Order: sequence, then structure tokens, then C-alpha cells
Amino acid sequence: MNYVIAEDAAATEAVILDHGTGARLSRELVEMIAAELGPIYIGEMEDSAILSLSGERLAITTDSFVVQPAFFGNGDIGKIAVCGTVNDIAVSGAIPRYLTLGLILEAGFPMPSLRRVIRSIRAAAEEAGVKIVAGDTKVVGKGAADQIFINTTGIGEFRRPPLRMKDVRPGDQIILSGQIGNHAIHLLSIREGLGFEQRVASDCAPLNGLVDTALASVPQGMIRSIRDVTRGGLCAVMHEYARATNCPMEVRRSDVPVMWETTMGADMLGLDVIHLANEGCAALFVDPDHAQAVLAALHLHPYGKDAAIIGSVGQPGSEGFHLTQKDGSVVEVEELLGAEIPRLC
Amino acid sequence: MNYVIAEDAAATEAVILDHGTGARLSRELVEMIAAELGPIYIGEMEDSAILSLSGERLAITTDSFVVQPAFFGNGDIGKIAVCGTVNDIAVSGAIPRYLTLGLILEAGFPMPSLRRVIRSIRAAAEEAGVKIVAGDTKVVGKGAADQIFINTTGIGEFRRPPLRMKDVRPGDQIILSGQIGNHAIHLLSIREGLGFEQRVASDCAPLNGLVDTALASVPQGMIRSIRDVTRGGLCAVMHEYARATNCPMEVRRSDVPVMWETTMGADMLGLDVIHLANEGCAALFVDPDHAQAVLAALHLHPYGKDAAIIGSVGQPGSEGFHLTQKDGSVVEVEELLGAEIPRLC
Amino acid sequence: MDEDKIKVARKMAFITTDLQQDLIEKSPERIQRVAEMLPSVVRFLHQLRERAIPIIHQQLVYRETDHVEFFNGRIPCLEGTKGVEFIPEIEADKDIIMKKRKDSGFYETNLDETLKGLGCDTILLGGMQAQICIQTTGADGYFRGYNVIAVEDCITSTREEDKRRALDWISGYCGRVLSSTDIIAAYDAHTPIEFPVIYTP
Amino acid sequence: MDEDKIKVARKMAFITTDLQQDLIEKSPERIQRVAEMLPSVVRFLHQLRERAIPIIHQQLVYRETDHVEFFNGRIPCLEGTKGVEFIPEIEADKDIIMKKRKDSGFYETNLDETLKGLGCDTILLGGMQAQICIQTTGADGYFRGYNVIAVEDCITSTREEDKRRALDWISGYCGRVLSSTDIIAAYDAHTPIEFPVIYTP
Repeated sequence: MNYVIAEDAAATEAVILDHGTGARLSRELVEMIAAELGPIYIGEMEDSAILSLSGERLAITTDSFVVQPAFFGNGDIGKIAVCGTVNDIAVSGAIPRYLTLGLILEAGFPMPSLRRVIRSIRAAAEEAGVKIVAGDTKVVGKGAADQIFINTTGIGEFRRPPLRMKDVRPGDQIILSGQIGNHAIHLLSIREGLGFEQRVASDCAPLNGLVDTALASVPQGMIRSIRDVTRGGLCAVMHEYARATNCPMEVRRSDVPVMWETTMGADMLGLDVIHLANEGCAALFVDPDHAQAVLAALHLHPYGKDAAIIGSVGQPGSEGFHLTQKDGSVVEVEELLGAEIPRLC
Repeated sequence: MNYVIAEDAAATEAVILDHGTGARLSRELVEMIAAELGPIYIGEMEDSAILSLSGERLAITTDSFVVQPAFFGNGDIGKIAVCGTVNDIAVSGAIPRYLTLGLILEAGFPMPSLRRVIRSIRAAAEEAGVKIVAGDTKVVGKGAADQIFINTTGIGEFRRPPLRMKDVRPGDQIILSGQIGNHAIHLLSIREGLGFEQRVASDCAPLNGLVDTALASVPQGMIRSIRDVTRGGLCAVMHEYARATNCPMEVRRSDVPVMWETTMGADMLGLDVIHLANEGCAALFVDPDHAQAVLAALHLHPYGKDAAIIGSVGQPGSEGFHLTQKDGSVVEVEELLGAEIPRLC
Repeated sequence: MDEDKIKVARKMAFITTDLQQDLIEKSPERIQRVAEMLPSVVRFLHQLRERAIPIIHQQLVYRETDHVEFFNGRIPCLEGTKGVEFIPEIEADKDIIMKKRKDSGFYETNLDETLKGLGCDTILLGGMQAQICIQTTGADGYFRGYNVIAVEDCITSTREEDKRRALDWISGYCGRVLSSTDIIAAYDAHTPIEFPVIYTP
Repeated sequence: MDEDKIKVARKMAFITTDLQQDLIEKSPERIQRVAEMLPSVVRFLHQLRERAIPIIHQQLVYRETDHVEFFNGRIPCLEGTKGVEFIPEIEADKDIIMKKRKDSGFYETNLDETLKGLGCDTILLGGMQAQICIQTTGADGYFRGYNVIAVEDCITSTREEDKRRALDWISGYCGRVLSSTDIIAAYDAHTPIEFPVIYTP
């Protein structure tokens, strides 16, 4: 009997870094896991699962955070761990209410750093109006984890109908709530010391207030669906909706809000901002007659001041993500296979 | 500006391995985190938090699993991740209903191993009758995690009153649902190649069925409280109840169910079985007039066939864990500061 | 003693554990302790060979990738190095050599199969350290139905108290503790060595 | 050109990047590329020293504990090793030497303070690699309000296309690309070097 499967199976297919990027390989991994779980897996591949528990509908989501670097210019892994899960709940249309908090700490992680993370968690949870209802802390040996990993699981309640991808219709306008790419450029810049970290801050923020503002601005049903734009960036979200609706997502690059320095940094690294990760940006799919009203409401919210209508949902029959470039040409943007790795020395 | 706090603070207090053992240092760490979280932390330091969500009461708990070795003789980290959380929910008196599943995978973790873990999760969830409602998978670089870490968060619903530590009374009988120490001796034995792994299997099992059986056997309120005996072992649980009730826990060592080979292995390693971790054993605190009925019910359940009454709750006024040894002497067993490290070569 | 409560050693094998360069040279104490024991071991090996009693030398072998305690700043008993070799005095190459990767001599080795092939029902244990490798090989052998004898004068530990405690543990749980002289004397006189049959409670 | 849309270089400093043993010896291509550029760099350094224009050599220094790409099986530019040293041709010890630990020369260094202390408003960039350290030091300097000049014949990359792309990026976003000859000629003739003032959209 051999307990060390890893050794025997070393020559076979293995999990690789690209399985964790939010692009196609990630999806395939998730699909494999869902298939293996079979009938006990009742999630719908949405970010939040909707539960009927004694007649009450709840939203629940879980996320693990392995941010590197764990501390950055205007936040840290703790803030991200709260915002990420709050945002997942909020975009489902539910009100985020409770979080659980699972910490995995590497032996040697300094106590002051831990305190700083916990304080960030507190501050972000206070801003988002959520309570942490259960926690767990594990410590692993030096080298067995990378400083700190955080899992948060969120529970929200529905006081309005859930928002679902399948309600998105041809002609719906696509609104981005803010500039994209800043989080990724900020973190890459710190990791490599590129200089952009001084100009480009992470967008990490809880978006439930912004979502509430948007939903309150128009009649029920006029905002069809909302998705937070995280790993995999705008491109991954567009492909996700294209697949779910069997309609192409048609976006104008010139209307996508991006900081000039972010474009500059991405260009230097050979990256396209549409693939970059964000932590405080949502895509909203809105009835065309109500898009301006939603946009106006978003502009009044601090996290929505750069919101813009970036395109619309095309006619059914062909999937894909169609990007109108600045020169007027239309390109079909493929989903990335894995992470887009920056060109470095 | 320096983003790398770890380096600056290297000389200050750090998280150490002992912070993760379930003994005193763990508790202090948890208390520090709860204090830092302040008013947003509304858990009660019970394994499951009880939520009032639109009038419905739910139990919720979260746990991360960093088991080493990840695969063992009669189970793996996947089985433990389900059972651990199901058991936390079950001992609160709630019916476990839903789990979330967060995976952190080290790059290079073999796909067949992952499948094996997922299958174990499925099997354990099927046995326990729980559904997995949301999932998340992260991949980290080689060396940034130890093969696989799993977080499960569980949600249960109360169809009977919650069980609480504070309801335990002097004179209540303490029942152990099964033999202790087997899980720890099995894993230590595999890790070191000690030979005991062939004779001593892990006790890892979902206990919600057993808890249901016990609760159904006597009138409501006669089982005051139940706790799963995990990290920190029987000793940690006894101290937890002693602190919560301000009563001593009085246990007879000769009545504690332990496999002969487990005692033998623990003795070789210089460990005391009362400190060893378990994954399928619960301590029940029962009204003295109903203890025999509960015991009889437990004996009919496959996971309760070795159940035994091991002692009782003493009179209030002095806390502590009093153990009557086989020679009749009574010793006051202190809580461990950290992990009890086996003596090895 | 009740007949069905005792069993008798029929065919023996001697198993030495970890008598390798790196493991002995870890510390001055170990070198000293092994030096004290070595004459007994060498004499016993000689007596056993004369009587065609099988001898198996357990050899701990680690790889570069193993996560093990470093000895003097490096992985001990590394495959292909000098340190993994047996000390010359035991003349290991006259006997059966068996690699192992963990404490118990039975753990993922073919020791059990080898002993069965030799028809042995009794294992004599020697070498070091008493409190882990000897003890655990003893327990593991006992679980597999072997009679276990710790050869008192052919076993050592860095500290005498660890050896004492280990031998007490073996005699208390799973076997007997005898000197090499007693074993040879019993063998030559055809005196059966008896073991209590322990019923697991 | 509109007056308020241009600014003029007043005081310059030349910053070389990563002209160190380990970084150059990483590959035969790099050795070759640096050898091709070196005469220009040496001549330019000489001309600058004659004119008392400040020169700052950026030195990448890693520690044993850094998680960085291994060069030829080890951490390059390790503190205290030969590989961290500058190539002798640039005679670095005649000038200011400044350690850095990441790509941008401004990142957690006192480059900004040093330039301000010298009264410089314009940075001339040389060394390697164009597409990371030069580019990022240029962007970072630009963000801090410096005029940025990439000295075309004193910059290199392992691959010519990487250098080309980097210089295009600098001229497109944050600075100018000039030859060392043009810079010295303009300096000697008191011809102002002009920069467009770029308004961030």
C-alpha cells in the first residue's frame, strides 16, 4: 500500500498554475470537479448559490484568497477577502449579511501583519455592513503556505428577485461601473517594482452599496444581471455571458474606462487591460431604455464615478466577444487559455 | 514605503506552529482575532454560530483542512473536510444541510489525487446527506502550499432547540461516543512508518446520524450539549466545558474507550491518548437519569458501538479536568500549551 | 503456564537496524554508545552465521527530495553516498540487505514476505535506536504474528534511559527481552523460547 | 510648438542600469549585445565626466532569501559575490553607485532624493534591459516629473526587437529617444532639448 499518490502519479496530468487564472483551464477544472461531485453539487456555476431553506431564499458564496503580495499600496489580502465575497453576493441581487472567515497562516507570519489583516477585514466588513459569524485558523509549517491564505464564505438574503445571467436579452446595454485593470497593474507593479504603483491604486472596494444604488434607480427587472469583474478580467466575463445567452457581447474599446497610466503599464508589460484582474468593478446588463438612468445613478456613487456604457448584447445565434477597436475594426477576442504572463527581463 | 511588513517585523512576535494545535495558544490567538474584529464578530466561540435570518435559525461553521498526510489508510483530506464540518453543525443540534467547498491547490498536485479527494468529498457528503452549494478553487505556485488545503463552510437548520454548553449542569454524565486517539495514531504512524497504521484506522466519520439517534432516544433537554472531540483531544474539550460551566469535569481513565494498540502506540511515542486528535468522536453531556438510555441508543449505531460513560460534571466552584487514574489516584490534568510532540529518533 | 496461552519460537531471524555510517556519526554520544555495543553484535552475528540463522540488515535510505531531519546540515543516508553504507565491522554483505525509508522495518518493504519465505516465526531485534526503529519494528512484527525478541546487549540508544524505556515497553506489550548469550544457549540446548499469547482486550 | 506645451531640459544626469557581471553573463547573446554597445557607453561616460554631468550606476542586489529567477542555477547578483559587481570598463567607482532591489530605479531607493539634491530635472537612461528596467525607470521618473531621455546607443536588450519596442514605448508615452552624440552636441552648443508636456487624459 502506498499512501503517497503524488509520487506514483508524478508522470500524469497535474494541476498547473493556469488552472487558477479564471480563464478556460480554470473553467475546465471547475467543470471536472462539478462532474465528479455529481448530484450532490447543486450550485449553478453562478458566483452565488441560491438556497431555499425553510422557504427563505439565501445567497451563499465561498472564495479563498491567496494574494501575492499580501500587502499593497491601498489595501491587503484581508480587504480583498471581504470585498471579493461581498461583491459576489451583491451582484446576485442579494443583501450581503454574514461572512465566515477561514485563515491558513504560515508559521513565521508576523503577528503585527496578522493584526493589520484582521483590522482590514474589520474595516471592510463595517463598510459593507456584514457580520462575521464563524472563524477558523490553521497554522502550517514554514514553507507549507505563502504567508497567509484566507477563505471567506458569504451569506446574503434576497429581498428582491435574484438576478440571473439567463435574463440578459439581445439589445441590453453593458455598463462597466469603473475603470478596469488598476488592481492588476498595481499588484504587478509592487511585485516587480515597476513604478506604476505610485500612480495606479487597486480598485478593491465593497460594491454592495453601488449595486443597491443601481437597482434602486430603475424599475425591477430593468437591470437583468450584474457580474463583478475579477480574475480573468472583462474578457472572461464577456465570454461567460456570451456562453450563457448564446449572444455575442459587443464592446467598444474606446468606451471602456481605463486610466492612462494603467494602459501605459499594461502596454509595457505586453498585456491587454481587458484580461486584467479587478477587485471593485462590476459589469451591469441593463434594458436599453433604462441604461442612461442607471449610468446617472452610478455616477453619483463614489465607486461609480467613472462608470460607462461600453457596448451591448448582440443578436442570438453566435457567441463570442466582439471588440470594436479604436480604428473602427472589429476583432473577435478569444478567451485566454491560462494567465497572461507579463514579459519581464 | 515598504510593502513587505514581514521583513521589517521579522524580529517581533510571530505565529508559531503551536498556535494551530487547539490548545491554549490557539485559544489566545482566536481571542486576539475576536478582539480585533470587535463588534463585527458576533460568533460565540461555539463551533457553530446560530443565525436569525428573517426569523429562521441557521447553524453555520467554517473549517480549513491542512491534513498531512493528505491521504491515509481509510480516508483522505476530502473525507475529513466534510466530516469535520458536518460534525461541527451536528453537535450544535442543527441538521447539516449545505456545505461550501474552497480548495487551495499547489501547482504540481496530481490530477488523479485531486479526483480521489473529490470523490471522497462526494461519498462523505452523500453519507451525511449534505449538499455542496458553492465552490472555489485557487492554485498557488509550487512550494507555496502543501499539496492541498480545503475549506468547508457548513450551514444547518434547527428543527429543535440549539444545544449549548451553558446548559450543562453539575451531575450530568459525560459519554464518549467512541474510542479516542485512533485518528492521531494512524496519521502519525503513516507519517513516520511506525507499523500501527495497519492496526489502528482513523475514526473519521460523519456523526450527524449518531447525534440524531442520541437526541431521539430521550426527551428534549436531557442531552444538554454535545461536542466533537477533534484537535486538542478529550483534554481540550474537558477544559472548554470546565471553563464554560465553572464546574470540574471528572473522568475515570479506566472507562475511557481506547484501542489497546492505540495505547501501545501512544505509549511508544510518549503521548497521552487524552490529548490526541479524533475525527469521528463526540462527547455528550446528559442528564444522569437518561444517560443509560442514550448509551443504549448509541450502542445500536455503527459509530457508537464503543460508546461509554466516562465520568460526570462535578460541583461548581472549581474548574479543571480531574482524571481518576487506574490506581485510584486523581490527577488534575493541565491544558497543553501547544502540540504534544512525539519523541522520535 | 496454560498450554494454549503460550507459543514457542520455531525458526528465528536476526534483524539489525540502522547500523550505518551517517546514523552512527551523528554525535559523539552515538559513536561511543555503538562502540560499546559493537563487540556483542559482532560476536552474535558470527554465532548466528555458524548456525545458519538468517540475518537481515535494515538500511535506511533517503532521497534528496525527502523531508527529513538534517544531520549536521544535510540529509543523512542519502542514496549513493558513503554515509548510507553499513559500518564494516558487521560485514553486512555476507547477509541479506534490505532498504527501508521509514522507521518500521516492515513499512513498505518486503520484510514480511522475506521472513515468510525463510519460514521464520520469530524475529530477533538489534541495532539502534531502541525507542523508535527497534520498538516500531517490534510492534509491527508482533501485529503480523511474529514472536518478538529484543536482543538486549545488541541494542542501543543515544541515551541509556531511552533504551531502558523501550525494552520495558517491548516486554510489556509485544515481546521478550533476552541477551544474545541466552538466545544462543537456548538454541544450542534445543530449549524452547516461550511467548505468552496476548489477547487484545 | 506652443510655448506652454513644451519644457526644456535644464540639468541632466545619466543613469546606467544593471551593467553587472552576473546580469551580462547570463547568456552568450547578452555578452554579445553588451559588447556591441560598450564602446558607446564608455565614450559617453568619458564625455559626461569631462562636462561634470552626474552619473549614477544602478546596482541590482539580491539576498539569499529573495524569491527571484535563478540564473544558471543560482540567485544572480547576490550580496558580497563577484557577480554583483559592475563590469570594469564603466569605471563605476568614479561615479555615484546606488543599490536597488527591484526593476525600477526609483523603487524603494533614494534616487529621487539624490536627483533633487543634484538639481537635475532630466534623466538620461542607459544600460539594460530596455524593456523592463529602462522602461520602468523611465515611467517612474516621468511620473515624478523628470524629463526622460533614452540614450539609444547606450541601451540594449538580449533581443533587438525588445529594445525597439521599449524605445517606441518610451517615445510614445513618456520621453524622447536620442543618441549620445546628439545629446553631447546639443549640450556643447547650448541648444535646448525640448519635451512635449503630456496632459494625462
